[in-house]
Amino acid sequence: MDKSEDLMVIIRHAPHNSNWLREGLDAALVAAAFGQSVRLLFMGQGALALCKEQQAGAPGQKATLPTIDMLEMYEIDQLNVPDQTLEELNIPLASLVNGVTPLSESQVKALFSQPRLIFNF
Amino acid sequence: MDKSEDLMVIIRHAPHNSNWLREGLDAALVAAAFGQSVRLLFMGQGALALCKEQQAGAPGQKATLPTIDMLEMYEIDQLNVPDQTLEELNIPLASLVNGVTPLSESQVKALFSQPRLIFNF
Amino acid sequence: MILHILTTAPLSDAARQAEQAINPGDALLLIEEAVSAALQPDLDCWKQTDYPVFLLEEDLVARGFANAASHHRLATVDIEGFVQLTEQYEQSITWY
Amino acid sequence: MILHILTTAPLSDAARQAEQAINPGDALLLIEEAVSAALQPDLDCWKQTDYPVFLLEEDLVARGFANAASHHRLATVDIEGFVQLTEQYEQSITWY
Amino acid sequence: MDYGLLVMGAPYSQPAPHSALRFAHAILARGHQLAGVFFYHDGVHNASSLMTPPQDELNIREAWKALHEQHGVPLDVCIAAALRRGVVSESEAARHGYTAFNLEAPFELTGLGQLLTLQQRCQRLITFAN
Amino acid sequence: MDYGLLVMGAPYSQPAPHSALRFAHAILARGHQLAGVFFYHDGVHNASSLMTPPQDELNIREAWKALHEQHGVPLDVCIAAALRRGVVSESEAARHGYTAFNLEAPFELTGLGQLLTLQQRCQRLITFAN
Repeated sequence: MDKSEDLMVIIRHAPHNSNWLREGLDAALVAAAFGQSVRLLFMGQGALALCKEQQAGAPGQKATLPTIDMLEMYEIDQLNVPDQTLEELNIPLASLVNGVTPLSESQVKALFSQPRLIFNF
Repeated sequence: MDKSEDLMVIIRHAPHNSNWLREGLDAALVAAAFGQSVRLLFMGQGALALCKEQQAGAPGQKATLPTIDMLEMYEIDQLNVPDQTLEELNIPLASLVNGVTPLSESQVKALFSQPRLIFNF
Repeated sequence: MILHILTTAPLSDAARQAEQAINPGDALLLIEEAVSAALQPDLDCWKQTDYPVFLLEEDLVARGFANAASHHRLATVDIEGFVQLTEQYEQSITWY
Repeated sequence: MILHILTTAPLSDAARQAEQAINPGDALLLIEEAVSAALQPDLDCWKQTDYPVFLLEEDLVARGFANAASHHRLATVDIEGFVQLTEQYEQSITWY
Repeated sequence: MDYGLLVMGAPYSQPAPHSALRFAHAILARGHQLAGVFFYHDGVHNASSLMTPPQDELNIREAWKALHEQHGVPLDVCIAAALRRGVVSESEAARHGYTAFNLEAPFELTGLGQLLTLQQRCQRLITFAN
Repeated sequence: MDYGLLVMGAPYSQPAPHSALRFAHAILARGHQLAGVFFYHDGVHNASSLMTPPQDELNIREAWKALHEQHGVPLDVCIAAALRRGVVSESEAARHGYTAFNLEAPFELTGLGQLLTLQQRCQRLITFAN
């Protein structure tokens, strides 16, 4: 948590429910492609985007996992989820993809006390 | 509560937040114009559509009150709000337009035990 | 008898409104975002016995909750079962 | 120092997420649907003293809650005041 | 049985039309009739002929159109909801002096009364909305 | 100060663009500059030239256009979000073999990178979304 990234993108929407998740991840990927360092914070329903068992949805609803897997290629390796979110959704960390770091309440607040750009999706 | 109307329209969205309120009321008005008897149930944020002090909103957001006032002309005189909604939103009945009947928990459930068409907006 | 179709998360406004409307003998079908209820076996809807509650299988699978649902022994229907429920219940209301 | 702009009702997911993010010294501005908080003087956000909370006047008036806000002595800003808040706080986050 | 569907969500942005499409195929597979689909609220965007998803994704307008072609399902779109959201037929375009339009057959602009008619013709009206 | 706005809601369906428009006029009234408006997610519908609200209602596309004409504010629309939702410029229409299009100047289709550029050029980026 020492290094402060240029940009934090907050993802709060679940897969298959809207385009928020996809369009939020797109913003993170484009910023990374522009050379910015990016941290992703998955809050609330957004944490469901990290469930490793998810698949494609109804006709026309693509899977999100391939995009999550692409993050590493773009050197986006800070994937955070508040402890509170894991608790509220009752999802064990083990059901999420690898490389997710859970954060305490004060660690989440600390992320918001550093001056940098934040996009909230 | 003895007479069962042909149609119940449930309004659950507040003014100025979406087109749900307006398009829900339109459905009620069209049904009435087609000769159906209509009951309106305002649940949750939908009850805010009945606040008598409301006005027009930001540019492009028209007031709802003129439509509420039109209901009577279409002989839609059953306007219900659950007690629970009034309590949760902390709005006194006196702050709503005239002619609203609050319903107890069991009266609300009873509305859903009569066979008739229901549109939920 | 009404089939209540819920499309939003368990603690949403729509979920609470559906609860105000549902009568014993009705049924509740959870689809789309609502299937996240599969992760929470302690929710009231799983504990009451007034009406049956079903999760839509295809939406569970898409979101990766199918194993959670079967682990908690929650009832599921597939899309054909959804159609069968609408055959069985004369009315349906979608809560969103 | 961040200006948090909330656009949804007090008990919504977005409202709870904003609460997780807000630090002492930040500010909270309630606009659009969020101004229904004016009806509920018992909400946590009105009782804490870590950060100032404002209601957007124009949205209060449109929804008919202006009298409730003034009755409960809640702080309001008009749209010019909203701009001033964005001048004062270097960053803003919109929660929706 | 005769079914009608009321679709009130925009494709890609909301799951409602995707669920509705899957449900439509399931009722037909069980031997029921689909008497019509009515698009209201943001659902009117399903009819847009300019909708251009990436090539590897399903075009949901085409999927509705196929349902019409294979099963004769009427696809009615609420005119008031559509105009407000920029979904316009050729005749409405002419009426408003536009050179372009983005709704064409088999989608039809129609009044809300059509929804009531559909409901009266069906034993079941199922709503898909978000 | 230089401001940028990110608008992610559809007009009439969501309050975000209405709030954004009011905010835009307020920053100009206080003597600030508006360096640009970026439309993303359902906000792309603000650019639709087929949007036809009832005659007694404000046409929000025209209101954005007036902001451009009076204050030179660039109106950028995310191309990926727009195409998926059926908002298409003349050149994109040609590329996809459409005869119609519904986005024209002063609105411009552009990549998401433009949002990052806008943010770097501004001291304040304010988001309006629902």
